[in-house]
Amino acid sequence: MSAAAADTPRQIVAKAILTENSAARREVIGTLVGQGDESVAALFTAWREDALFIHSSADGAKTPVQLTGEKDSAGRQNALRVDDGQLLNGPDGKPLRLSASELTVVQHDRMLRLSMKAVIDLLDLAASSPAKRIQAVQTLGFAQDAEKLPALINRLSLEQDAKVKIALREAIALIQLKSADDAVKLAALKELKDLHTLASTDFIKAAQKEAEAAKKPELAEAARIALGAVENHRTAVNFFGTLFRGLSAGSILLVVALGLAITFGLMRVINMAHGEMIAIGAYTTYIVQNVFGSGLALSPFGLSFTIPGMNTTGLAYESYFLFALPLSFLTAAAVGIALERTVIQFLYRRPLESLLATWGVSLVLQQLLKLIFGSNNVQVSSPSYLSGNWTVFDVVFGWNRVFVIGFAVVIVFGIWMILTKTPLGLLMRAVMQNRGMASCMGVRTERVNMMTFGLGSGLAGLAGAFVSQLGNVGPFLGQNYIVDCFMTVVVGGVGNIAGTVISALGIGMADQSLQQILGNPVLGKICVLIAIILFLQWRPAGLFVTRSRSLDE
Amino acid sequence: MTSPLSAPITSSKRLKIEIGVVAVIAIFLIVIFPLLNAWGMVSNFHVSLWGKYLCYALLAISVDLLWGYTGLLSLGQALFFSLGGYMMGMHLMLMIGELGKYAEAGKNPNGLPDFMIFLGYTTLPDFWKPFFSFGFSMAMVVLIPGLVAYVFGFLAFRSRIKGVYFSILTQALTYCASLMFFQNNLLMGGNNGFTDFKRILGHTFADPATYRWLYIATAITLVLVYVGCRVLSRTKFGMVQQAIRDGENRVLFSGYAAAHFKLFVFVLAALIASVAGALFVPQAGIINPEEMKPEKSLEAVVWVAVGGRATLAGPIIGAISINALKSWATRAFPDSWLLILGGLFIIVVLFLPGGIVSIPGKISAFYKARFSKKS
Amino acid sequence: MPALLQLSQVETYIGGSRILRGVDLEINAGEVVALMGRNGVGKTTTLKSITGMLSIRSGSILFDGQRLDKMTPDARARAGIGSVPQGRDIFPHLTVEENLHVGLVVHGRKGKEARNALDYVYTLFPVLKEMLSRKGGVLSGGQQQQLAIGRALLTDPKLLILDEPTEGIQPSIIDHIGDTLKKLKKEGIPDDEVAVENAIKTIAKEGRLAILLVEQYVDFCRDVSDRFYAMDRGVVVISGEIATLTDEVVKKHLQV
Amino acid sequence: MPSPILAVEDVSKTYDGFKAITNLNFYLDQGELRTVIGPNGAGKSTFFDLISGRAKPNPGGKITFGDIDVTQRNEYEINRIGIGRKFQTPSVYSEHTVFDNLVLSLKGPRGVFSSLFKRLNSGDRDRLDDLLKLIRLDDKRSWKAGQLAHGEKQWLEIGMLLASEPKLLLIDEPAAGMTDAETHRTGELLLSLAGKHSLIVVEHDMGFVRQIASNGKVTVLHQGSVLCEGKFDEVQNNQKVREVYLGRGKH
Amino acid sequence: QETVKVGVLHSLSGTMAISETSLRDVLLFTFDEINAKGGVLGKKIEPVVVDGASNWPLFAEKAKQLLEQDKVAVTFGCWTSVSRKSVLPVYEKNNGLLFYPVQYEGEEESQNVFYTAEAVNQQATPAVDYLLEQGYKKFYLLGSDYVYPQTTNLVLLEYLLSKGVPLANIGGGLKEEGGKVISAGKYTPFGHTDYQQIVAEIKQFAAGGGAAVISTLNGDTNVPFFKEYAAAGLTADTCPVVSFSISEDEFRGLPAKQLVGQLGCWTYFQSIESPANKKFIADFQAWLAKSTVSGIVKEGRVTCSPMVLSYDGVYLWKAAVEKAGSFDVDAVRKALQSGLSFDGPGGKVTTQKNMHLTKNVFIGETKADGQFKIIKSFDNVVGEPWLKGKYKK
Ligand SMILES: Nc1ncnc2c1ncn2[C@@H]1O[C@H](COP(=O)(O)OP(=O)(O)OP(=O)(O)O)[C@@H](O)[C@H]1O
Ligand SMILES: Nc1ncnc2c1ncn2[C@@H]1O[C@H](COP(=O)(O)OP(=O)(O)OP(=O)(O)O)[C@@H](O)[C@H]1O
Ligand SMILES: NC(N)=O
Ligand SMILES: [Mg+2]
Ligand SMILES: [Mg+2]
Repeated sequence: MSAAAADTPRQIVAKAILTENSAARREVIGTLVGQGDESVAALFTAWREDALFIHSSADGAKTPVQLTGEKDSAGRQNALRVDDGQLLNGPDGKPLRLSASELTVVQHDRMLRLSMKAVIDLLDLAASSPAKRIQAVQTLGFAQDAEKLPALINRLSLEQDAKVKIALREAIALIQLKSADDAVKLAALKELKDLHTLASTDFIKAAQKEAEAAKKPELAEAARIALGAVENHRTAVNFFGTLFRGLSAGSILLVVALGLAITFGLMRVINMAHGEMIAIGAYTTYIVQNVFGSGLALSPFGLSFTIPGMNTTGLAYESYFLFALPLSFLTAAAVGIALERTVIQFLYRRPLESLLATWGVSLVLQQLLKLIFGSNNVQVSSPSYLSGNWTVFDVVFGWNRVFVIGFAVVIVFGIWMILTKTPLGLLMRAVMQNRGMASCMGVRTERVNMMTFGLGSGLAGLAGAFVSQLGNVGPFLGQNYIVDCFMTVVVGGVGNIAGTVISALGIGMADQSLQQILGNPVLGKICVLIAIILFLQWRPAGLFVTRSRSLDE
Repeated sequence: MTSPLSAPITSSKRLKIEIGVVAVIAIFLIVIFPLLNAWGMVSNFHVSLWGKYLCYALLAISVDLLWGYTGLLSLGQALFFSLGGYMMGMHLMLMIGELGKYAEAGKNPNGLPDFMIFLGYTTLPDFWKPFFSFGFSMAMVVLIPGLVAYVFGFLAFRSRIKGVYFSILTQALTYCASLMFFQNNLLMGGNNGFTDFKRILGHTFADPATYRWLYIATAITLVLVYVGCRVLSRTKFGMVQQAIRDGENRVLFSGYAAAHFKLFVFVLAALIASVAGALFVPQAGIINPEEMKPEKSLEAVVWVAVGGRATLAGPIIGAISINALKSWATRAFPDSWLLILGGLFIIVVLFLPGGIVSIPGKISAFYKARFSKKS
Repeated sequence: MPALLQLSQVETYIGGSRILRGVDLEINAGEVVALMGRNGVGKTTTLKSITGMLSIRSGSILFDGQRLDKMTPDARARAGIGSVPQGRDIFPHLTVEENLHVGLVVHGRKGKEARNALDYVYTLFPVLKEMLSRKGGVLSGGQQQQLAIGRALLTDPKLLILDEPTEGIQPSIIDHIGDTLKKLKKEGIPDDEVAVENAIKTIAKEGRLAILLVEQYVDFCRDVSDRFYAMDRGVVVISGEIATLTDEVVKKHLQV
Repeated sequence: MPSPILAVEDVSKTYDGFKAITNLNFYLDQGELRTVIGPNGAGKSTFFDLISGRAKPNPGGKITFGDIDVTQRNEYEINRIGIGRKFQTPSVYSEHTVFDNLVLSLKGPRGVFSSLFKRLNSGDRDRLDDLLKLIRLDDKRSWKAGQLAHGEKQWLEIGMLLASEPKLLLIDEPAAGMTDAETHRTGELLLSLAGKHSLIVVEHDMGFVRQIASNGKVTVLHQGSVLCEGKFDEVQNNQKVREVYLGRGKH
Repeated sequence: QETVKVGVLHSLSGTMAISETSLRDVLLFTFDEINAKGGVLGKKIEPVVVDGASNWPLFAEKAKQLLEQDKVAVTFGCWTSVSRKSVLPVYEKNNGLLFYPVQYEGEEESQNVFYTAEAVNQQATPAVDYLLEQGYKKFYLLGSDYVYPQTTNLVLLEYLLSKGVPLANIGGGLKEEGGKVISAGKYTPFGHTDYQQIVAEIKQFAAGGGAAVISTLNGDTNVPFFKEYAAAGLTADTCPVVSFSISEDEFRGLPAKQLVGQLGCWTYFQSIESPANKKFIADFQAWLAKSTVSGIVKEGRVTCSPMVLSYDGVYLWKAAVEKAGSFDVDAVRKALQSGLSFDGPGGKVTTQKNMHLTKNVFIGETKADGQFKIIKSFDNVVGEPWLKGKYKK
């Protein structure tokens, strides 16, 4: 079936709306492919958003309409006819004002939306954004519809952008794979070999099968070669991808473990509440996000109260994360300092008991978080500047990951500076090595202890702000990290920041490569643990042993 | 703490008192309590509950043997507990036979454990077969965890891994094992583990008497282990053990191979934990990889600390009291009991470093101080 | 003029046992006082009571007009008490240089003053200068002892407390230390260099440095001290000008 | 000439590029009491570390005790073949009583299983009582060693060393923290051991060194190797020794 | 007035508290609602709430306590299958009755458990039918490493193959042993936080279009997964994910904006436009607002399938008790097996002889406000516990 030549795109859409059968409806929509204008795109968008309706007049005539403009008190809006874009008039000739509740929504399903997309895709072939053009081209290519070929070839001659050109060549070749002409097929396979895109894999495989079935060795061979090229490319992508993922996994490990490297590594407090400090940082981020938005209501301990919001939107809203970073640090540091004053300070001489007390603290904090925020996870959305990615040669560099890597570098450098280049750092290290002697030299050990524990806790809080961008935020969030954190610090060598850095990166890399090789995250994790056990065989006191001559260290 | 200037208390008198107290408690636990149950004065529920507590007490002793007496803070004792449990569990699974779910549904002609049917097995894998024998299974309760402990301990102590490194390593070991046991293809029941046991040594679990006998076996084991450890701590071995705790490096220069001593204790503790686990599983009715999680080991450490480290009564008291508290509070304060428990840990550590067992000493010291001031 | 440091009837308990049973002791500004006694009589305990590592049960400690016994150890140190403990207590993972800097940082000594003070310590213990970047924990016993003394001097104390400072130190350096102590006491200026001269001035603060010395080595005590106290079983049993530390006194109170 | 009981040949030890011991050669005869002196940091304690197994020499060096190559043995094996050591900083089992410290050190089998069944016999008890008297800690036998004063710990450690009856005693600064009279007593004790046992003693107290080296040899270490070796007087008058070690004083 | 004790056995602490606390809340609400109307057989319901603490032996202990000490007439509880397995012998031994409300893997049919839960054919297979109908050709199976996902995926594997999907088009990996497929799909442990690798794999899997992900990831792990998914540029348009463990309640912790258009399949959605559902939601919210139960969160609460199935369970039990005229478990079971119906918030549910429930199944698409837009429904699907091998060709 083909639409009457006289029909405008709008009319075709109206016709489609009035078609009941969903397959038939898709076919009507299909006739729009390659034609149409901006209005069609707008209509389709409205359709997807349930803003198209069918108006039935008293005489039973059905008219597709779009509701637009301000709602009045009764919820009524202007109704635009879909077929001509004019206001719908009532029997009295005056424009009708309708409310959504009186009308029937035009239904749509997934396949219909795909058909609409195909229409829009062709519109998008000339879109101004290259990304949009690529998406359009790919959709057409994957559909392997010979009818679209001219449009694509035409576009290729006009196209300036290199990436879009590649996508166009790929799409053309994919469509040509379906050609009846073996020579064309052969050329297409050659082209695909040159392009070696990941997306072409399945299509080449299908072509290979077909060729084998049809006993066409030349084609099959060409397909095999093309596939080989794709697989080579895939190996390279996986290799670099794994490198990057290892780096980012290592950076996250580093960020979450750094605080522990201070409280446990430097201070020797076996701080089981480290995970909860991370959680506190994450919840702080959550609160800040809500304050930037519409506020937050909480009902801990049966009391209800509300934190008012600022109702910002757009970039102002998304800047919440920049404020959340320092605030997470400060909140967790404050909690850490309170903890140090009330519990930890009595345990410096009993490190193993610090494990028990801090475990108690961690239970209590988990319960408190649960009481305040509920046991469900809460929703922290990533600002747009953290949620995109760069894709270079099919390797995806997520911005959040890149940000974490950069951030890890910054805080490691910062900590290193504080500890080694400032008087405070010197005092911290002195106090942690020998509290009694440090106080005999006049160091205000209580204050230094407090600040050191505060720093470690603050860093954990900062890590919390980060993991809120990557994972869930809930009262038991800390439990997911605590084992890994201790492992990282211990493998690096307790009390050695440089060791922590290397061990975090090493574990991250090992984890990602093993996952890649074994194809199983659980086995990967087991292997990493076994590797750590073996590693400690070789270096029983971690990567960097800080040797001392005393008999009982 | 005894003052160095005061005359040492005659240890033989003390010993006699101790033997008396232990004997009384042992008789109560082994004889009187089960009798009360048989007479209906103690509910079946409490028998199986106390059976579990006593298993936990055994686990706590094993932790204390390592941590309290030898200075090895193992965060992996739950692994051996679970391994023992799994060995017992394998036997119990094979004893289900025609009573299982698939068998009921007529889908299990060969009496395989249900999870195997589910994975498509029709015959029992070879390594499962010997577990039909109770004796073999009990031998495995000793052998498998013992072997794991020996190999791990050998590697760790040989390379002189100690302190927190040892702790973290044991934690990694048990975590690793739990991940492994989670895997279905290990053929150990995956995440569900073993459950739905029907009978042991011909006795059905539907009969309260079965639980009573399990309880008695546990109580006897506990008393034996207590006495054994008490004797051990008084030998020269016990002295070396504690010397290792206080100055491992120095011990070497007295000619003792610290690694051998540690290995011995580590294996011994693993065996105690394993036996505890084997006794635990029929009474609790389930064993799954969750029991190997590092948190479980940590919990056992907490029992020891709360009860009193480096004593033998401490871990027993700690394990029983915390678990009893937990049983009670999860019913009485289902929402806030962790708050209570967490708070308790903090308070004990801060104000009662010697644990519960140090309370009588504290009280008597307090009265002594008042008394001496007056005089 | 009241004494710089005054202990009256100090009693200290360790773990329930009474170690000091009423110690009386006085040190004046610019004076070197030796505290002597057999092993285990409570010398170290006395020093720890002064520095605050042990708290006293009764009695009082006055320093420069302040009640010392109510202060935390670090406040005492900042009030002007520098100490070299028995066992040295070097910060093992700090480098030698960092070990020395701790004292400077705490007492806010910077720039030229700090450099002069450091130079002085280096002249006193040349070996430290060679070892600046090595970790304190790997030094030999004697080297650590030298580091501990140097470190204490850098906290700019009014009273320096030394617990067996010569233990484990080679003879030539013991002599050197002895000479230095005497010089410090006498506000004497070493005849070597100008830099050292300035440094001495800053350290000795016009003779306000007093020294309390626990020492087994009688000759050394005789050599450097002005007065002595001898302890037995937690009390001072005899004291006086150093000249009165005769061989009989030594035999009676210091030998078994 | 009797073959030496201890032969240290061409031994070096480097820590992170720092040469603590350099091409050291050292021989000790059976029953000899040798005094080793040298400036702080000369490598005396490191020398002991190498013999007792706490540290391993750089490859190439040889340390033989009797006919056993100790560089191939670890600490406890070396102790079991008869080399006992007292450390420079007193190291005792602080949570054990004085008595138990000695029991732990008493000569006898050291294995795990033998320790399970070991009982003290009357001979052992007599020996322990004698030792307690000798180190004058008889009345503190049930004190925890950690509660002892510094000097008392020194004595206890000497007692522990004696209890284990080693063939070779390595004694690092025994007189440190002792009164002059006790130092003298220590000297006599060491002299009485010579002959039956072999001893190497490190000390800085020249009075003490004079006392114990009256009949024996003194070795001076400097920067990790032997500076000179000889009778006490020879060494004392050696110009180089005075320069690096003794100073201008009356020593 | 006389009371009847009813057990509530859920994890209020530990990892599972995230999901199970809401079930405790809705149960208490239901009891209040019933009590306000006079209770059951004239007796008020007296809830006995215990915390299973995500600890399986403790679950068994608490079950024993409920049955032997408190002598409850019925228990509503459990979420994870392993908790159900651990209490099952206790219920069988004491002839107790447990109502189990959460989608599960089947392969079980105890006379002492009533499964209001979705069976695999009331959730997973309808969802696959929908995807096939929509023209998807490739399926990536991803789940948490435990029995429900493992089983579901094994059933789905058979199902997909039976529908003509070639093995090559099923992603995530297969594990075979001795010629038997013992595992299909990719599994991550509980608490897994790093999905980079898996998402990269999916991205390649989906590069040629026509692919969908079938996810049985549990609770927590969905968050890092979906955040990674979005960061890699994958969307519902390029490769939709249908999740079986994300209900509205879990959705509260997910970055909704990044999930728009992803699919879910349950026997209830909060967005169902029926008067019964509207009333249920309003009543529940009102109850929350005035509730004084400790630890109840009042803000931002939603309703979801496990909650509604808990609610339905209580009413079905009430109906059965009333039909039997007694609280006796055998009598109540008999009544339950006789085909009782209840018009719940998700539509009519009817009990089956095999202790399962016939109910409606809905497929929904997530929206930015955290709700599902229902795009397809299947009416009166019969719950079938024994599915493994059923679709095998
Ligand atoms: N923790 C403790 N518990 C009980 N008594 C102790 C403790 N520490 C030290 N003592 C005792 O206190 C007494 C005094 O010890 P102190 O260290 O002051 O002696 P000292 O005079 O410095 O001896 P030395 O010359 O050997 O260093 C000793 O008898 C010692 O045993
Ligand atoms: N483990 C180590 N790491 C680094 N350097 C070390 C180590 N052990 C010893 N040294 C260095 O070797 C040198 C020799 O030290 P040693 O302790 O042997 O000297 P010593 O002769 O015993 O001195 P003292 O008389 O002061 O005790 C010192 O400079 C020391 O810093
Ligand atoms: N049944 C489940 N979801 O474990
Ligand atoms: Mg002293
Ligand atoms: Mg030395």
